[in-house]
Order: sequence, then C-alpha cells, then structure tokens
Amino acid sequence: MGSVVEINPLTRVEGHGSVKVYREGSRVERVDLCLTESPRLFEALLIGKSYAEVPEIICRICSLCSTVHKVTALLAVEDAFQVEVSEVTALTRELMVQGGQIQDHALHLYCLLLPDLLGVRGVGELALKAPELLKTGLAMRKAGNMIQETVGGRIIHPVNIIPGGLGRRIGKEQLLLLRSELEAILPSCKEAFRLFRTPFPFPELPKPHCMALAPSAAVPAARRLVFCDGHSFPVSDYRDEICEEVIPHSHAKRARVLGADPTVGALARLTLQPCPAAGADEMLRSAREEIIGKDIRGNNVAQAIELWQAVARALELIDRLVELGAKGGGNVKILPRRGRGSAACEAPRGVLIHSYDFDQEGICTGADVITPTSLNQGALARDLLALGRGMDAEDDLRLTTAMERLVRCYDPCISCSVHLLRL
Amino acid sequence: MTRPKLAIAGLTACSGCQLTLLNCEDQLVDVARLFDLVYFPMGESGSDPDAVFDAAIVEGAVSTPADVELLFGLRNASHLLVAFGTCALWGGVAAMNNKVSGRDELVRQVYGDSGRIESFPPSPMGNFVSIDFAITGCPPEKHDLLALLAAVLAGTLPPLQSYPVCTECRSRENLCLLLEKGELCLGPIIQGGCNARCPATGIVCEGCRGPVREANVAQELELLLERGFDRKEIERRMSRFTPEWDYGKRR
Amino acid sequence: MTTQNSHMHTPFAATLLERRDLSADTALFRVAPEESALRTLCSFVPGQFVQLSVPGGGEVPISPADLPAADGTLELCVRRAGHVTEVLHQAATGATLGLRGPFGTGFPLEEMAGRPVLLLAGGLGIAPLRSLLMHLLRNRNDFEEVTLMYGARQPKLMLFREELAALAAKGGLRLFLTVDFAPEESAGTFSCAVGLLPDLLKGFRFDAERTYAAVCGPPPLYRCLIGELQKAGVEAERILLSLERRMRCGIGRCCHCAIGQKLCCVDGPVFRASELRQIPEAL
Amino acid sequence: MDKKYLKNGQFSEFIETLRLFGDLHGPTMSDTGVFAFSPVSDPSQLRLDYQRTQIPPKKYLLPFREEILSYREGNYRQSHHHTPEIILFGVHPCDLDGIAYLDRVFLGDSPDPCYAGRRARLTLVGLSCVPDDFCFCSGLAEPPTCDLFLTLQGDGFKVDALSARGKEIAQAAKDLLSLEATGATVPLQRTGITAQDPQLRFSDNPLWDKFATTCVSCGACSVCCPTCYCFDVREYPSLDGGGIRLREWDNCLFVTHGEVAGANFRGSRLERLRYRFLHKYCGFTPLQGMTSCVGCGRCKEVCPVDIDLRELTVNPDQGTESP
Ligand SMILES: Cc1cc2nc3c(=O)[nH]c(=O)nc-3n(C[C@H](O)[C@H](O)[C@H](O)COP(=O)(O)OP(=O)(O)OC[C@H]3O[C@@H](n4cnc5c(N)ncnc54)[C@H](O)[C@@H]3O)c2cc1C
Ligand code: SF4
Ligand code: SF4
Ligand code: SF4
Repeated sequence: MGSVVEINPLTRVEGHGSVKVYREGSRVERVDLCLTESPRLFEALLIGKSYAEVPEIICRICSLCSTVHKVTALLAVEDAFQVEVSEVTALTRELMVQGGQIQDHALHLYCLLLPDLLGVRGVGELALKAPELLKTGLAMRKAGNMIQETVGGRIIHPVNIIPGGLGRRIGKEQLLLLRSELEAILPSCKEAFRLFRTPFPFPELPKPHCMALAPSAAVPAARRLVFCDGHSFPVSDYRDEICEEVIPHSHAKRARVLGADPTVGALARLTLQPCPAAGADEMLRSAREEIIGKDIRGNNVAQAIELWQAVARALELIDRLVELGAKGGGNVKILPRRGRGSAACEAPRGVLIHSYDFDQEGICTGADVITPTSLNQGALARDLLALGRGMDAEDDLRLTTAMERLVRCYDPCISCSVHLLRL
Repeated sequence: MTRPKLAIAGLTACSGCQLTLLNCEDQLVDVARLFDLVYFPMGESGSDPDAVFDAAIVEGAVSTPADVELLFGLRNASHLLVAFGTCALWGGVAAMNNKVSGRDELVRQVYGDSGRIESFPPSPMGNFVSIDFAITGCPPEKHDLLALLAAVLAGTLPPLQSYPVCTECRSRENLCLLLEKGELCLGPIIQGGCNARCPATGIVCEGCRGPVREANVAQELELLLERGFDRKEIERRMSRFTPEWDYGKRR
Repeated sequence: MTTQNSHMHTPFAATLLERRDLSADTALFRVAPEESALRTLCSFVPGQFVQLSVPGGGEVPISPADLPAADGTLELCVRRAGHVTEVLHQAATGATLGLRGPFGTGFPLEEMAGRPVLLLAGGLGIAPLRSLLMHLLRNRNDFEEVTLMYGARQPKLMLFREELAALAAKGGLRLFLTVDFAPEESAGTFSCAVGLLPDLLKGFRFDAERTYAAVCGPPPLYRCLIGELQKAGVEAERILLSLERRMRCGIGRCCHCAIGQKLCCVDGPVFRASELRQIPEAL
Repeated sequence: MDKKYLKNGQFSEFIETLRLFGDLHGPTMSDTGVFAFSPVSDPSQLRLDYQRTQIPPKKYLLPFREEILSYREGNYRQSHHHTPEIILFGVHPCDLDGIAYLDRVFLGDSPDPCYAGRRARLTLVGLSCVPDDFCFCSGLAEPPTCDLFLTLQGDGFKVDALSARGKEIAQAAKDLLSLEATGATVPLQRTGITAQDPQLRFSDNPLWDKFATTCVSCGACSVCCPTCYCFDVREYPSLDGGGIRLREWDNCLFVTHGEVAGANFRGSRLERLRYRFLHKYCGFTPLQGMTSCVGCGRCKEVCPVDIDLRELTVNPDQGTESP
C-alpha cells in the first residue's frame, strides 16, 4: 500500500518549500523536494535596467544574504566595465560580507537550528525555555547587523555600496565602535562551537562533492572554483562548467557541475579553503573528524567555526581601514561599454555567481544568477532520499522530523532559488 | 492576561520583512513572551492550522494561487490583517515590470519555452482582501514593527505619520542630492519614516517606501525632466517598488 | 515651575467612573480628576474645552457636556471618530485617563445675561452646548427665554432625548427637536419635527434684536444657520459659533487650528460670526 | 571705556575661553559639504565665512523629534532631557531674530518646559555677516537676542556684551580684548520683509496658481525655516505596557495638517500655501500683525521648484510691463 507523507510548509528556513515522501509499505520510494516559492523572475526583471540599478534590484532576491548579492552584482558590473575599485571600497565591501556571514550563521544556528537541539518548536518557545541561550545568539547577530547598519547604511538591502565605490566612507569612530562590539562576541563564538558540535543522530549520508571559491586572486572574476576531487576552473568559465538544466515537465532549473551535484557552504569551505584565522584553526583541528570528508551534518559545526573566523577577519579589516585613515579611498567613475561581467562570492550558504551582459549604454541585456541553494539542491534531494531509505523502519513523524532537520543542515534559502526540483 | 495570537507569514517576497522581526535582537525575547507566535513558519515549526489570530502580519505580493489561498485563510482567521512591507502594500520589486512586459514573456525568459509556472503578475495584497494596517518599507523599519506590536498589545494601532523622505532628509542636514548634485532622487514623493537612510549615506532615495499621500507626482516628473533625465529612465526608477503611479497626479 | 503651569503640559490623572452609551458611536463618559486637579479643571466656562488623554491613543480636544458635578466629576460626550476616540471607547471603567485644561475661550456669559438665548445644535454639536444649557438653566433667573433647537439625522441618533424632554417639561426651556428623516419603524414612538434646522428656524418667532444665538454642529450647518439668523435680525456679534479644528497642544503652539490669523484653541473655540466674516476658510 | 576689540590673533584663545562656559557649537561644514551648527572641538573647524546653515539654530531648542511625555499605568509624566550648557557661536542676526520669535511663542504664557529648559542653557554668541543673493534680513534687531555679539571689523572683531551672561564671558576674556578698534565696520543695505496685508493671500496674483501647481510638498521650506515651529504630537505605546508621547516638526504644506474627523480645512495645495503665507508674513495670535520671516533666505535656497512666497507681495502689474 502506497502512502504519501508531506512536510508542508518546511519551517525554520527562508522561503516556501515542502517535501513529499512516497512510501510503499514502510519503504521510502521517492522523495520530492518542492521549492514552491513563487518565481520572481529576477533575471528577466533586470533586462533593460541600467548597470547602476542592477545591484539595487538584485539584492532584493533574498533578505538573508542581500549584502553578498549586492556585492557580487557590483563585482560583476565592475568586471564588465573593467573597473578597479579603491582599497577602501574593497575592504569595506568585504567587511560587509563578513558581517553577512555573522548575521546569517548566528541566525541560522541560534534561531532556526537550536530549537532542534533543545526539542522546542521555534524561537518563540526558545525565548521562554532558554532565553539566555537565545540572547547569546541574538547578541552575535546584533554585531553582524551592526556592521550592516553602520557600514552598509541598513541591516537588510544595504545602500552604501555602489558601482565604483561607496556612498560614504565610514569614520574612524564608528569603526572603533564596531570593533569593540565584535570583540565582545568572541567568547560567544567559542561557546557556539561547543554547542553545535553534536551532529544529528541520522544514518550516514552520502559524502558531499564539495565546491568552493579559491581565495587569493585579485580580480574577482579570475578567481577559481575548486572541488574536493582536485578539479578547478576560473569563475569566468562557469557557463561551460555548470549547467543549469530546465528539466522537461517539471520546469526546474538544477545546477550541476560536470554531471555531479555539488555541495557548497561552510562545510565545503572549511574542506577546500586552507588557513582559517587564528582561533578558528584550533577549532577546526579539534573538530576535523566531524567536518572534513563527512556528510552535511558537519555543516552546523562548520558554521560555528566560521562565526569565529568571520569575526576575526572583520576585526582585521577594521584595523586596516582605521590604519588607512583618510587614504586609499575614492570612487571610480564608471564608463559603460558593451560586454559581459561575471563574479562569484562566498555567500553564507556557499558559492554565489552573478553574470550580466550590458550594451554600450550600460543597459542590462542579459542576467544570470546561480545561487548556493540551487547548487545545493541536487545534493539535498539526494540526501533526503538516502535518509528516507536509511530510516525505513521509522514511523512517519520520526522520519519527517529527521528530514526537516536535514533540510536545515543545508541552511537553504529558498527565495534565492526560485526553482522547483523533482526526483 | 492572555497573550495575543500572532500569525507572521510571507507570500511572494524575500522574507526581509519577517527577518525584520528576528532583527529586533533586544526585543525578540520580550515579543516571544508577550505574544503567542502561533503561525510563523520562518521561525516556528508545527503550527495549528485551525488557529485564529489577533493579528496576522503578512509580507509579500500575491502572485500564485497558493498565495491567494494563504492570504484568504489568514484574513478569515484574523482580527487584524497587517500588510507588512512594500511588496504587500505596493507590489514591490517583483511587480516592477507588470506594466512593461507580460508575465508569460518573463517566465519564458527565465525558464525557456517549456516554462509553465502557475503564477500571475504580482500585486499588492489590498487587491484581494481588506487591510487593517500597513507598514511600508523594503525592508520595513524595526521601529515601525515594534510600534505595531506594542499597539496591538495595548489594543490599538500606531498613529499614522505622513511626510516625504525630504522632510527627514533635510532635518538631518544631508546634502540634497537632487538640488546640489542633480541626481535622480525620489525623496519628494516618497513616504518618509526611514530617517532618510539613503540620502544620509549619499545615495539617492530609490523609493522603497512607496508614494507619500500628497505626492505631486507630475511635478517631480517635470523637475527631473528639467534636470536632464529621460522619461523612460524616470519611470523605470519610480516603478521599482510601486508599479502603479499616477504620473499626472498633482494633489 | 508651579503645578498649575506644568499641567498646562502634563495631563492630570482622571479615573473613568462610568460610561453610558447614547448611540451606536457616541457615549457619555464620567471622569473623576485627581484631587489636586479639581480646582483647575472644574473652573471651566461652558464653551471651553479640555484635552483628554487616552493612554496608548493620544490626546483629543473635548468640550465637557455638563457643568462639573458637585463631587467634581466631569461628563464628556464623545463620538468614536478615529484613532484616539476609538481607544477611549474601548477603555474599561476604572481606567486612568488624562486631562489638561480648561483651554480656550468660552461663551460670553456675562454679556448674555439678561438676554434671551437661542441654542442651535446639530448632531454631536449638542455635546458642547449641553454645558451651556445647564449653566443657563441653573442660573435661570439671569437670562430671559432659553430655547434649544436640536437637529439630528434620525431619531436614534438624537442624544439626550428623554433628558431634554424632562428639562423642557419642568418649564424654563423651550425645546424643538427635529430629524432630517424618520424611518418608518420609528413612527409613533417619538414625537418631533421632520426637517432641517434652518427650516425650523425660519418659522420661529423670537426677539431677534436682543437674542444671543449659540451654534454648534457640523461645518456645513454653520453657513445656512448664520444666514437664517441674520435674516431674522440677529446681529453677527451675537451669533456665537463653536468651531472644531485639529489640535495638538491646545495652547496655541502647534498651529494646526488657525482660522485666519486666529487660533481656534486660544481665541476660540467659541467665535462670534462677526469675527469670522473676513475669514473665508473659517466655515 | 570698555575693552571690546578682539584681534584675529587672539581668536583661538577667545574660543577656548568660551569653552569654559559650556559645550561649544558653531558653524562647520559637514563631510558632505553642508553648513551646519555642530559641536566644535577645534577652532579650525569653525567656518566663519558661512552664509547660512541648512537647519537653523531652532534645532537646539526644538529638536526635530522629541519625547515630551511618558506614561505608565495611565499616569503621564513629563520627560526630562539632560541638556548640557551650550555656547552657540557665530549665529547671524537673522537666526538671532528667529530665536527671538520662537522665544515669544514658547516662553510666553506658560513656558514650554522642554523649550524653556534648553533655552535657559543656551548661550548665544552672534556674528555679523555679509548678505548674499538669497538674504533679505533687516539687520540686527534692537536689542539683539544674544549674549555676545561679534562684529567683523578690519583685522578682528568688535565684541559687545549684551546680557549678564555675555558680560561674564567678556570679563573672563578681558585679557584678550583691547581698547583700540580693529578697523571700521561696513554698514550694509538691508531690505527685510515687513508684515503683509492678510488679504494678499486671496489676491488674484497668477503666482498662486503657479506655486500650487509646482510645489512638491517636500516640506524643505518649513523644515529649514528658523521660525517654523508647528508640530505634530503622537503617542506610542511600548512593549512594557507604558508608552511615550512625542512631538515632531510638522508642516502646514502637508495634507494632514488641516484635517479633522470628516473634513479637511485645507484640502488643496493652494489653501495650504495661503496658510503658510499668512503665518509667515502676517502672524497668528498673539503675534498677529508681525512677520515671522527673518529674511535668512533658506526657504528659497532649498526649494526644489524655486518657490519664493515673497514674490507674492509684489504686485504683478508693477514688476513687469504687461503686453
Ligand atoms: C474644541 C473642540 C471640542 C470638541 N468637543 C467634542 C466633544 O465634546 N465630543 C466629541 O465627540 N468630539 C469633540 N470634538 C471633536 C474631537 O476632538 C475629534 O472627534 C477627535 O479629535 C477625533 O480624534 P481621533 O483621534 O479619535 O480621530 P482621528 O484619528 O484624529 O481622526 C480624525 C480625522 O483625521 C484623519 N486622520 C487622523 N490622523 C491622521 C493622520 N495622521 N494622517 C491622516 N489622516 C489622519 C482621520 O481619517 C479622520 O478623518 C471637539 C473638537 C474641538 C476642537
Ligand atoms: S536628497 Fe533627496 S530626499 Fe534629501 S532633500 Fe534632496 S531630494 Fe529630498
Ligand atoms: S531613503 Fe528612500 S530608498 Fe532609502 S530607505 Fe528611505 S524611502 Fe527607502
Ligand atoms: S520664510 Fe524663508 S526666508 Fe523667511 S525666515 Fe523662513 S526660511 Fe528664512
């Protein structure tokens, strides 16, 4: 006898999604992951807009990672027009991206995921049962938010960054204030590392095919994407290497790399990007066994390590900005020309790629955005099925609870990935 | 005292409005203590589908049959329905091209010829249900949300305020980007309350809070034309968050 | 700073003692000001107003609907009209409200003494005029004939109906009630004229040369009533109008309530028609 | 004879002396290039060549937004603001007049507690000026509303102490002042705008319609006017069960200004402009018959559509030859 169990809506994730589990007797036959967010068709909305509008519009694709969307779009625009920004601009943007990392990881770990560890419904119940723990998380998020507010001019959809530069340079006083806020949360980051080390007691899942951005290269578009099997290619070649498939009858776009479903995000980064900041390296050393080469459950603790790392990096950036004083700034004037620009960034959830075509007036004629969640989609679907198979014996409730937890391990951001996938 | 029951939900949007609640770091614990967050998929699991609410705070534009269904459900189950954010109130970014190109055309551009997606042009919530209160902004301001929650607790709604972005902008002693730099600033016709965030960082107001009540739209258009912007560009900027402008409006 | 002065700005506390519904959207609220406020608040002249604070809502100008009672309590007749009045209508008895005042200029009682007085109230306009009426009746011998013409849209919107009828029955008050229209079902249950106030006034014979007329009602009413009164022979100086404006402070600072160069909260709310002649936007 | 001349060489030290009396604020240029009164930590930040600041000194007395009351369990209490002693340096005569006007409004019968508290702790140091194309003030009022007034003169300033406080400061600075004049002052032609006939607001001047069509109701003219003070009051409950009442600058050009339940007394932009005209140039009770315009020229400078209500005071037939 066939039965269908549905998880609808998926909760404590960003956006609208659901999971359908088809069982034949107790055996799990099929799992449908439906990211049912209404498509907002951003790629089409951008056509006909000027290059300056593109970043302002595209950041609205998602609130959780609006900063990194905006930065990536700016980098892509600047790549198209071959603009090189000042050191202050670059540092300021990176500071905001690190702030985004802190915002996101703190929110995900403490508001969305922590309820699973404590067995409560969500933030509401958390506030009643474990207010102190929640407050710790919120304090970390607040520090990340403060970076966006002071540097970006707004917590969500920052305004202070524009093609070629900044609206306003951040003063020393404000930077020092930020510095002390960030230093204050370092101890909590340590605590987070301890708290989120326990992986969920699932059956073993398939090993991820990790993908991340190699740091280093100065020109953003020339940066490379690297994989755990040693494969790598420059970002500018992404169209040849990553195929976004529109699957017939299901209208889904699914990003695959060389026929495999990649995994991006904290776990992939810690696996592929060497040399985490001081403090984080220790954590990574002690939790190495739980992350490197492990399945997606390691993503939680990986995020906790990245929290520390982001704070540490933000502090470095602030120091450098303070050191620069009034030097190293200025905006670059943009001279539009026909061309294509691409850029990739490490968003909190993993690799994010933007690419735009412009005509000689700087009007957008083509846009392509590949989000971490669409990259992760295939792997998530695969893991869901594997989890289902591994939990054949369990009843529906246990199964769906486990599945929801698995989904949260990926920290998906459904608004970004307006695609629908069926397997 | 029984805790007021809240629904916090999203339709077609970026979740930024709901995130604004989670961004109230200093008040969130109190909010959770004072209210019963009965339905809040972004932050809570396992909600009661038959619940009734004192207030439903809903973000997003309406663009799919599922949106309509959720919205009607919440309207019926709630004493107060609050349109939360610019998408809910004006249509927002997703609706920006409603007047320019057809939905099918857009779907085809993104999904190719095989695309058949169940959706229609995103529209504001008010086109479907009656709304008791609205908070504007993309994203909304925290203080507006907190004022709403406190007012609901006190059995009322926050007082309205209505002035354009310029009023706060000038009061903050910003450089006027329109007058002094000839930039395309929408400040004069946009609802204030954001403390002129953008001009304060040297960036023009992009109109994220939608039209102010007394907007002299025709004149704003004229003064931008005089400053050398072309009509297409102005309309494109203005429709970024609000597709339905009455470009002839003067009063 | 004296207590008195600071309470020009900070409301006195006042307890809501009871509430009586008069119509679907209007109720009579009896409030007891705190002890220290009694002398100030109870000193008002009919026509003056108080600023009523409803915690959580805000503040609105209200003209007391009666003279202060012997125990110092005030009666406020308030229609549910918007933000603040809505919160007031939800308030439970026992709730703490706030009062500032009295503010503005009331009716020129001394000048009116020894004269006939004609009160013309339209709709909720009865509320402020009621305290004037009570003053006239309490000091009945100081005035000549007292007449009240009160028009409401329909019978069920007529406030204080029984009470006014009882007062008239005691003598000393000539009472004319009129409704714009009377729905079928109210036929027989209620006796009053059907028609508009100005029409009622047209057929009224009175000592126009000496009468003081006090008018309060919705804005459109004023123009025709002033016309009729003047036609009948009441000079503009003796036509007293109580006007409504948005008021944020009540003491002449917020500048919302200007009528020409006058401020409704300081120079009014009671104005003479003669003062308003030069001010087209007044009515 | 008093020692009342300050040489440029002594200026910095004079500023340091002022600092002894409170926090020093004065005209500076913000990093975006806007003249603004703001705290001065170093005399070099002072921009004595400023023409006018965007926001007049009224912000020191009547902030854009301030909490005036708070309530708890239904009981209202006055909100107390901690205001430091402030020495506001370099205020031009028009702005001093503006403060004098606000003083009349807010310190008249029953002084406004918030305003009065700030005013009592504000020391005004005036500074003479050279008018530009926007200015039309009527010069220094008699007596000027300030504690000290500095007149630019040759290679320094003439310093007049005009209040007890001013004398106290002059006394403290007496070693910096000298007897001999620093040079001669240049007398200036000043025009000013006098009180207008209230009926002018109903004149058939075609400018009325033009202004009503072009005014964008951005509010800048009132926000930046040194004598516009009208305010809105709003009450906000807070999550802890109490709440606050705040006041915020309002603006007679906004549609909400003349609203009452069921009607609007100034529903059209034309009516609202007339209201502004009346208030600016004719005054409301008790300042009726007084112009409140001090000629600072801000409203004209900040208006995006170049509206200058003063033009209405000129008979259109006189200015230009009609065809
Ligand atoms: C001297 C005087 C005496 C009075 N006496 C009485 C009396 O005895 N009894 C009585 O019932 N009333 C009386 N009133 C009228 C009473 O003051 C008003 O009904 C009351 O102020 C309404 O306030 P509210 O907050 O309830 O309504 P509001 O919410 O202020 O609504 C009033 C109107 O303004 C609009 N509005 C309000 N705020 C805004 C905003 N921010 N933006 C846009 N629109 C807005 C509303 O749509 C509505 O039409 C008197 C008024 C005066 C001046
Ligand atoms: S910068 Fe924009 S918002 Fe600010 S005053 Fe100028 S036009 Fe208005
Ligand atoms: S200035 Fe304009 S774009 Fe910026 S937050 Fe305010 S309304 Fe939105
Ligand atoms: S009306 Fe204009 S010129 Fe006159 S004082 Fe005000 S801002 Fe200055």
